[in-house]
Amino acid sequence: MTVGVVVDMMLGLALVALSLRVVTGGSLFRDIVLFILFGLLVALSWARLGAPDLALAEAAIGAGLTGALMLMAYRSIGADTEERPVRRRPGVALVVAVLTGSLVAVIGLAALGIERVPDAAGDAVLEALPGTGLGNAVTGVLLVFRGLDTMLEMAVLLVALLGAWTVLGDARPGRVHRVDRRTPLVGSLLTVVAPITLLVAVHLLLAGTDAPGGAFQACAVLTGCGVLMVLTGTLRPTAVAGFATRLLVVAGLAAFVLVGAGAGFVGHAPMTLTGTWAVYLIETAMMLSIALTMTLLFARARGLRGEGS
Amino acid sequence: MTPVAIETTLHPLPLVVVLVSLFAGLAIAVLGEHQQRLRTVLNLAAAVVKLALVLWIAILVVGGSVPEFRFALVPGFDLVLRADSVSVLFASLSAALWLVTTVYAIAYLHRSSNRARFFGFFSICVTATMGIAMAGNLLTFFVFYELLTLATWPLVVHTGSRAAVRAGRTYLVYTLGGSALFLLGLIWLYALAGPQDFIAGGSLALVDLDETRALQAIFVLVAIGMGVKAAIVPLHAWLPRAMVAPAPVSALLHAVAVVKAGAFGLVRLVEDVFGASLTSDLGLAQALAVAASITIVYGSIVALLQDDLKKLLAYSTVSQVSYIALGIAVGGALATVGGMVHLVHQGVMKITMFFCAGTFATLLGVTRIDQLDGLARRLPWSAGAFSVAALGMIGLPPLAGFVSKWYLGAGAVATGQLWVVGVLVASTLLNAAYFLPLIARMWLRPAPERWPGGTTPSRLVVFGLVAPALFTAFCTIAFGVLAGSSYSPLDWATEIVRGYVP
Amino acid sequence: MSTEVVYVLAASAVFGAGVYGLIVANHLMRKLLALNVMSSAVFVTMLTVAGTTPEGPDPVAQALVLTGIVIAVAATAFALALLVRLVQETGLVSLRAKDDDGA
Amino acid sequence: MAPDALAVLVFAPLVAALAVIVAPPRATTALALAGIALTAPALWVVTAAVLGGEVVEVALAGAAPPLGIAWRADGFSLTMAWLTFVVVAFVSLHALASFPSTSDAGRRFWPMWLILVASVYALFLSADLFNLYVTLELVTLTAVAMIAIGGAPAAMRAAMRYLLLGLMASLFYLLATALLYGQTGTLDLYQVGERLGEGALATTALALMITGLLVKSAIVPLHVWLPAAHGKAPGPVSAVLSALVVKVTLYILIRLWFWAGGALDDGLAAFVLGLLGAVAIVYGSIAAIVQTRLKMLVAYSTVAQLGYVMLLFPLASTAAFRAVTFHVLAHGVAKAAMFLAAANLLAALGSDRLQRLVGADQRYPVNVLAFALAGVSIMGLPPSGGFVAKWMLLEAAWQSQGWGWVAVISAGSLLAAVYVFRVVALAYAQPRPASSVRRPGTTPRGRFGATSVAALALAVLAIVLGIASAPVLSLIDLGLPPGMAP
Repeated sequence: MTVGVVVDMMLGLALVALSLRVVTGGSLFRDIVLFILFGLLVALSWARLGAPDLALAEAAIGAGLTGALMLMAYRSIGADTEERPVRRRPGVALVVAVLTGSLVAVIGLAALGIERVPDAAGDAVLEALPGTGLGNAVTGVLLVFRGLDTMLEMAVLLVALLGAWTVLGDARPGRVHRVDRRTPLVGSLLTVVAPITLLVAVHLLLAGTDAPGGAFQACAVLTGCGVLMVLTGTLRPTAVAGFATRLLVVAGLAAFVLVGAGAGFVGHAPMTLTGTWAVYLIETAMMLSIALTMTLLFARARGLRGEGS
Repeated sequence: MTPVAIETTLHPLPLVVVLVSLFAGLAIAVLGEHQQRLRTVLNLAAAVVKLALVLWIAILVVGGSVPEFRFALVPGFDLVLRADSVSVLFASLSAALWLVTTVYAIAYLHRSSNRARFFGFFSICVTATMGIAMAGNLLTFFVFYELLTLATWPLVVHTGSRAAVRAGRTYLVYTLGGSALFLLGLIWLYALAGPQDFIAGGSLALVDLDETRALQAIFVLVAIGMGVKAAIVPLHAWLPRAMVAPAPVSALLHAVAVVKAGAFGLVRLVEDVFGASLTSDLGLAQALAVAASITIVYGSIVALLQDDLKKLLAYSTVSQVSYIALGIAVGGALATVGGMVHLVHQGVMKITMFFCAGTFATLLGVTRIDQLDGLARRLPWSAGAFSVAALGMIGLPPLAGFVSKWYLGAGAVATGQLWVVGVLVASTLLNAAYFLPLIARMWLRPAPERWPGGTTPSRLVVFGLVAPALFTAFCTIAFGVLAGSSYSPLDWATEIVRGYVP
Repeated sequence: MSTEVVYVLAASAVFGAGVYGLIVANHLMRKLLALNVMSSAVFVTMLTVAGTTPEGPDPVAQALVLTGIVIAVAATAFALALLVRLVQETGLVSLRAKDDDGA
Repeated sequence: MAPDALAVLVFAPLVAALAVIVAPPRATTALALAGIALTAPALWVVTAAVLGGEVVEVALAGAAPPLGIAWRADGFSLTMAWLTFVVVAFVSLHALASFPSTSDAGRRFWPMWLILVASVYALFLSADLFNLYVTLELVTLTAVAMIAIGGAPAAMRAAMRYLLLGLMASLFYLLATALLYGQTGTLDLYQVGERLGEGALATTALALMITGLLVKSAIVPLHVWLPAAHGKAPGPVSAVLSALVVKVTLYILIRLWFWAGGALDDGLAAFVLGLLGAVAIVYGSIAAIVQTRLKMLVAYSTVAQLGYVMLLFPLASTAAFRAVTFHVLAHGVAKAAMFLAAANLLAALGSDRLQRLVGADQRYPVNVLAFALAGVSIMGLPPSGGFVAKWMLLEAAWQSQGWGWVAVISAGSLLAAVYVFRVVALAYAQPRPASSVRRPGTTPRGRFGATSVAALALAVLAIVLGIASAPVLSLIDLGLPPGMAP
């Protein structure tokens, strides 16, 4: 048993302990924080499993963004809604849970023991990747081979936003609890952080074509920046989605549709990316769309406007 | 005799004759409540056109051809509309009586609400009846049989009163329950013998099946489905309750459509699916004869106990319709002719009585038997028509009812089933026991000072109420007196039975 | 015992915990936490059982997980928006509240 | 040409959705209708090709499975696609009036509506397990958001319950997808079927997946979310939820079982699924009978009608497949009509309490007629699509000597008659003069507007399906599962 495996086992135990705590614990606020911690540990697991792309995404989106959304919602519904943590006969649920868990364990382990079939999709991807002009196999899958999934995923994001706008009703945009910007540290932090995040985002985007990174991570960084600006009041929620906002939130999906459907018109199979320009177009549009969508979802707003404007 | 598949000719006429009233019904529904004049024109025009088309078909059939229209409803199963001589018998009865009933209904409902809905469903009801008449196999029969249920329900609940809605519920419980069994029997039959069209002498006689139990079960299932509408005891309970419906609906239910459709279905089942000899071999004919006899006697006895006129007529129907089933169950040429011809004879007699009962209620508010005293002085024509029909029901020669009973009795004697004669005699005595007092009250008792109620509508409306009854009463006499001439109902029935019984 | 085995076992337990939480939790937000815990477990399982290529974990599985993570956060964001509105309207943070048949 | 037409099915509504979001509200109607209408010729082209004996297929981005995803249309998926088009077209007609594009609700409704349409088409064309997951999430999220569109607390509570159970179900499905990918190295459903083989692993993975799908299809006892969700949603949304959204998961289930479910080829699992269906038929019908609200009654009727689909698994014959596919079609059209009619009556009467329906026929005859005609199909009475489906299903059950199934099917339609006629009888009943219900004549008669036309047209179609079943069945025959011959 190597040191690595010992680390894995500790990590695994921590994951299990944290997850149990998160779903049954007594204080919702603390458990949301623990959930964020859980997400960060999952990110570590990704790294241990040799998937740094996923580690980045998990840390930024799975843990960071989800956690931030949870905390925002927690704040909105008020701390006075403290709960009875469990209800009904937990015994039955426990049986269901143990059964499901063991089932997953048994078949998971069985699946691990299986010889990889020679022509698994993953191997086919590695074989076909040089033909795409992309250096990163994961990006290749996301944008080329399974571009349809990614396009529909953009649609899911869009629907989440439209749905959130729907349930927002005619109410005023979410009241964002703002950090006082006059606090010296926050102000200077923002002035430094904002440009840097933008640079990092662009770098990640470009790097994504052949190295870890890519649109998702870039947008996570951008979203972080947006969240910060909403929190500090640099961006204020508005009740109406302006033309620019609407255009930007559909940009990612629109770029995909344009390229994907357009390929059909020039004699390729639908969803074919006909050049590197298409990759950059889609990735940029996706990055902007995801970042704006996430920021809007975070602020529970239909639009954003700059401070003072 | 081995039945042989008949030569048919592809012809759209059977479909057209079915669709005429469907389109009329839809048009009436679309026109809405207030287009009264147009609705009346449409109603009458459709009825006349339909009658003309049926006559045309009759001429084709007399000429020896069998027009047929078919298309695949479900893979392997065709919807077949075919006009053979049995179809023509039933179709001409309902087409003729529909015209008469339409005239009556227009007059009867001249002040009612929801007339667009009423006449819409009224027309669809006749569509279904035509479909039943023209059905060339059991599946087609089933389709229109169900359509008939659906189209008559709104007529039963027409007034929307609590009693009407309750009667409607009873009606559905019986008919839908029966048709569920019918459907199972149908599926079973087709699983056993494959899809079959009606053939005189029995389509099942063409396939060699050694499945006595299964065939008996199928017969019982399908016969229950038919028996519900034919009001065979103990499946009859819906019929008296449905009396809350307006008089034209009762007339339609009892004489033209529902009850008759059930009886007609039994004819098809016995003669064209199982065949008389197979039905008899399976022991089913005897069972059916017993059930019909019980119904005949039971219906008459209960009718005797009624003090409401329409209830009495309802139980009388329960009794009289089973003559048809009795005739085909007894078998042999004479009895079968008696049953078939009663299909028509009972129709014209019973519809006369319902027309008159409706007229009594509308004009004088008379609904109970004890209110009939001296009615003939006030409404001589209607009372006369009623009396003719009642005497016909009793079987007084030379009226139509006598012809039916004579053939039934002679058939029973010819096949050696003398107990059936006993049933007929008992029934006739009972018929006399409950009808003669009515006639006596109307003609012999003095009129009361005041009638229970009623309205005094325009002369045209009164004419619309009285004339149809006079016409059908005339038919009652004519079908009896002229029974021996060509193309009389009796002649036609004899012709049909020649195909069934050599 | 290899790294993969450890993570499969851990993920199974976490999935079970998620199912348990989803069933027994009262607070809607805790149900959402449970769902997110479950989805993390699914993603870990997905990558581990997919095996590895010479160039690291199966790239298809990685891509699926990436897609899945974004879908999960989108669904969570929408669910939270719905939750906040529901709490604002009814003042209740659980679904057990009596009738769904009210006007 | 036909492969490109597949792309039109997904892209036309999707582009329309994007355009509706960006363009000003006055353009919404035209854009939405164009997006939906364009799918009709595309469907026509694909259908012509399929009837000509082709299987229309396109490997997206030129990457065939297992490398990428393919869109594929056979008779089965096309039948579902046609159902989608018909229901969506008429429900859109209703929505033009009930969600006018310039209203607040309309601005929220139309983009999601179009995305829902695109995702349902995408789902029916796809046979990639993960892609199906994504489309399922898309369908669920749009459905949930549209349930909540009215903003009533009861609707939002129903939406929340649906969302939570839907997400849980998706995770079961996704977990199974992960395991199947680990085992077979492919996500293509057909290839999974070839490579999976038998064994405990395959069985449990498929069982997980089926559980997830059953939750989303609201098969008893996993139906708890459906009645409120379908009963409280706005009319057009209820219609499409019952007609389409619960069917998409059943579609996946049938594909999975008959095209890739070799591992499940034992009688017990099939019997259990059939049993669930039988329980659903009886329980759902009885629950519908005791409802006091019209839309809840219709929703429970959906619970019951979905049960018939489950009978396919134990019967597993060509006849049963035809019957069930036709049932899905007939029920979809009829139930959409029923929900639209119910929604119209609710809007007109101000409440959908059944007692309020007394005398409704005099004021709203078109909607009562639409409800009744749709009811004829739901009860399985001739001449209607429901009858043809019931006939074929009874025949299939009889052939396999499944007397129990025969009894359930028969009982189901009698129970359906109870709840359908209960409604119609109330509508036909005469209000008592003393009651507070306004007398006919004092209120305007039911408008013969777009909402009523949409309901009636769908109801008439449900009847016509029973007479014109032959062409539909010949299309279904071109999508029979492997091993079944016409």
